[in-house]
Amino acid sequence: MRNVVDTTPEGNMVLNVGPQHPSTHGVLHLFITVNGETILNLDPNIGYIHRSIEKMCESLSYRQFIYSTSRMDYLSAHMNNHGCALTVEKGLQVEVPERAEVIRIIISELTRLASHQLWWGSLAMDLGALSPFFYAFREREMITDIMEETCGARLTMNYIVPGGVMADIHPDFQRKVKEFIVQFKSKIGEYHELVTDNVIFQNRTKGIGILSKEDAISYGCTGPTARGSGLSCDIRKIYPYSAYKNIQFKEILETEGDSFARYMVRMREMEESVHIIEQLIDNIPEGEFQAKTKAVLKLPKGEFYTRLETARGELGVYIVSEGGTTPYRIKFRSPGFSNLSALNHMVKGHKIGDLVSVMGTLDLVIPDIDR
Amino acid sequence: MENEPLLNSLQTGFPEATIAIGSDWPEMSIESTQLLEVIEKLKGSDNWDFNYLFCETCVDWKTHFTMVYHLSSTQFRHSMVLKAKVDREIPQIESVVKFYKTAEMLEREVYDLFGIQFLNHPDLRRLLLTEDWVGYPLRKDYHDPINMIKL
Amino acid sequence: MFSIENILNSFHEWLSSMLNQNMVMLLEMTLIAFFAITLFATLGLVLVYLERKVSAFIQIRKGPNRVGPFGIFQTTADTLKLIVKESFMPNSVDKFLYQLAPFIVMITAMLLLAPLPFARGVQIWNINIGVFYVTAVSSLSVIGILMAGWASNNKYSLLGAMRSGAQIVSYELSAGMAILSIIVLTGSLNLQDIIASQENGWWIFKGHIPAIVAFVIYIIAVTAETNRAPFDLAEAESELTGGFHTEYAGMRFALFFLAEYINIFIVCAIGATLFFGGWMPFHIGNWEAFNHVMDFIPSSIWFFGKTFFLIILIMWFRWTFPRLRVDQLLNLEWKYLLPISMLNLLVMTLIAIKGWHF
Amino acid sequence: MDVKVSEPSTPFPGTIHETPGGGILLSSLDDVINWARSNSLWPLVFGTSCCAIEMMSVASAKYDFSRFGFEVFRASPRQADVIIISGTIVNKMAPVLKRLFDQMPEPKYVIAMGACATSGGPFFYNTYSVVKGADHVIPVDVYLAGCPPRPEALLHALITLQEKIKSGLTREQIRSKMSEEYGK
Repeated sequence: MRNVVDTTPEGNMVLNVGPQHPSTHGVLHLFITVNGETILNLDPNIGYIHRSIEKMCESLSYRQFIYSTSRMDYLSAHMNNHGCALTVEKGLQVEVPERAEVIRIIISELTRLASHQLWWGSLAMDLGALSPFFYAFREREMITDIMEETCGARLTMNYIVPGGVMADIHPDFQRKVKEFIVQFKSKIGEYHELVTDNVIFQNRTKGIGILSKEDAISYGCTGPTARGSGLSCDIRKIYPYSAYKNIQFKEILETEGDSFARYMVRMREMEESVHIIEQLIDNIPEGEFQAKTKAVLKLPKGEFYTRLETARGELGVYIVSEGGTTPYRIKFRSPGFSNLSALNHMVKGHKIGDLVSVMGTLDLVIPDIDR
Repeated sequence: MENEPLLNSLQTGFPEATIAIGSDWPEMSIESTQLLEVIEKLKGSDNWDFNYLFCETCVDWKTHFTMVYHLSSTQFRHSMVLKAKVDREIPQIESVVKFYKTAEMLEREVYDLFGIQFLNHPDLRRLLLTEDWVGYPLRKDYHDPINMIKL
Repeated sequence: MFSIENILNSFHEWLSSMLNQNMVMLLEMTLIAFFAITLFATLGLVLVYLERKVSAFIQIRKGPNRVGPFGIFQTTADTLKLIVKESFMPNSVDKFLYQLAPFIVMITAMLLLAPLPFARGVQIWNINIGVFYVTAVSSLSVIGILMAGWASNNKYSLLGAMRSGAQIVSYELSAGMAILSIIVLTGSLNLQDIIASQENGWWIFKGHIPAIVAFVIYIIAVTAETNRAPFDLAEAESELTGGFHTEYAGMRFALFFLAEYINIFIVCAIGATLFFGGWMPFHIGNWEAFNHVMDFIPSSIWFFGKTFFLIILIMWFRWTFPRLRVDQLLNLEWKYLLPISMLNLLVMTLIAIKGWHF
Repeated sequence: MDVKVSEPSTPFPGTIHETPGGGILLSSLDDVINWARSNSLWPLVFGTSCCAIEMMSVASAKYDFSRFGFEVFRASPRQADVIIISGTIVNKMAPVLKRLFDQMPEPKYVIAMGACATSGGPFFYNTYSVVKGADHVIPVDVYLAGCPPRPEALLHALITLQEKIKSGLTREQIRSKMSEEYGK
């Protein structure tokens, strides 16, 4: 551990936020220099959950390594697996059956919904409103039940294999998803009533943590964080992958770049995800759910990179292959890492209370940052 | 720009560099000393406008390192891969922080895990590991008999 | 008629018949002290249990229900555990102040129980400046909090204490103004007189709109004064981990915890007394029959019913609203609440002078 | 697995006299205290990774561990009783975890939630930074399998911890009792 200083030479107090702190959503450690309540500088210290996944993956086969990535960004575990599978498929040049593509996307969007609901609940909790968390979990539990039936797990689904999905969907899948959509649509108004329209909430988020479009580009921000600043960066839209090519949906953009804009992006994205699921749920094509692949996968020599949109932003999976059964080098470009690098810029000059709201709207998942 | 025209325009822009289409995008290999001028040209040019660094990482090839920069343009939506060879004995390369602020953290990570020194980096410290960590774990010759249990 | 007042009076006469005056007084004081401590503990237990059940109700949960029937022994278990928990003192704290702080907070809360009229004729100390006493003593608790924050030698504690100081000192003003506007109507600081003046109707109904405004301001201000959400900046769990009591463990922490709830009880009791007539039953003008039916409900039930109504209102706030930021909190007080309450006091004075109230 | 219980090298000096017919007052007081402790386990807000989400699920309305009185999450270790290690512990985190554990006042309990906290789990092999089980850092009372465990499993772990506290037995006593019951 590095030497902890109490005060800077100028006499400002250095406050250690974390690694165990309720609003860091994990084990993020921030050194913040404060003058009274005003934040002068913020220095993130990460690595408290650095599990060396990249090194570990170098000794795992192409079938195995996919599942260790579920533990990276566990709230969008499915999308992580999807990214890895896409990269491996790109190398193997496997055609994924259409049915598998559609199932993958439905589960992806359900994961996104579950992730955003958890984010909504915990953001409200960070800002001091404790009840929305429980309302969010009410709907989220419906999703985890669906996941459990079809994928076999609630959180880290491990449902994707190179070439398709591991098993066919559960017979109840479509009915339950439709039930969820009905329930969710009846409750989204409640979400807005409870939190969005609250005057205190708006005061806490409007005009706070402003990130301009230029800065968003320079800091490499992605996902709802960047879209709140008006940067069009939804990979689903601009570089469509999987079955997203054939789906009608809007890319949500807000231009203010403050916490409230990021909040609204995520809220509207939830509705958009429901819209995507509605289009697909009755149109799951018949056929195989998995393409035939060899038992031992060998990627040809080369470098493969896949970009895809997780709940937090752009995930990049970069595989360098030497032609063996294990990757030579693997790199995960995690969305949270770049978003975190903009945090210092965003909170400078704000109060300690604002740090919580900005961090909440960045939706940081620390294992995703540390890998 | 699509990959083909981008490749052609890059070839005319950088005649001395080796450029080829990779699995997704054009890949350009340069020497580490050229990095700053190449990036300046790539970012500043109106044709290319590579203003978005979405991934920066390093690969250990046992004989040398390769710094890999994935660049893209938010305006034209085209992407490219820039590779710079770094010597293994004296692992030094210029930092690109002045072009892309995101590189600050990314380069700290690379420094942490590969031990590459970034010249003119504002604050080059260990990021993920503790300050007293010995060695650079993502190098291929990293050996840690205590923590690493080999399967 | 059977009432607590009669029981207490006959108990007093029985004691007087056996012992001399001084002994009676000594004995009664001991009993009262015992009563105050018991009330302090019981109220703490009941209110914490109530809070957990109210939060469970709001959050579509069940709440504690395993420890005893309906989980009523949950808070007993918690308190017992906190008593036997290691009493912990970090090395670098200011030992004297660190140990003193929870007691100051607790003693302040206990002192405030003195002038509360629990039922008709039941009052520990019928002091003629009751309201003044309450406002004066309640402002002492901030010293305890500041002391705790400073002595803990922890940055979070210090920030929490400083926030708390700024907050309590400013919100006392508008709470005081709101109380004053009722004092203007009654012309007395004695809580019994204030209750007596509400025999034919509570001030919140009799005092026109200014009384309602004063009540709203009072509730907001006391929520802030007792460090409750949405004004719980001193603790602000998601910002300052534990605020001023970050470094406190075991029973010392429990004292802070209980004192917070006792303070809520007290401010709600004062609010009920000032605006809802304390133990006075609900009377409507000259509806004799209705008023008599209301009189049959014991006065203590009226008092606790009104108080708990206000407590649940404050709990409802806590589980609904997000927290304010520290500068917004002070803006709310100095830019909105204080001017409004001053104006309100002016209007109330006019009403009182002109005798426009009922 | 072969469990080795370390025997004290030197016997306790002197002799222990049984209280004739006594121990009732103290042991029943002990029972009351153990009852209070077991029913009032306040967890520390501590989540490192995936399991923390399932820990949050346990708090949610569907599983609702407030029924048992566990819902008082304390952010400050000084006020917490039980630390639920929900997630991987890495080398950088280990001193912090130790420190948090040290900051908690006695009696304190530890639940290792999930495979990572129990043994390193999926990150056991070929990782350079993962602590292979949180019990290398702090003593663990209840181990909980799963990656991540279901919320019901966490509830069960908490109830198991309650039973352990209520029994008032030490780790060695429980082990010898279990070996008597199930055979060596």
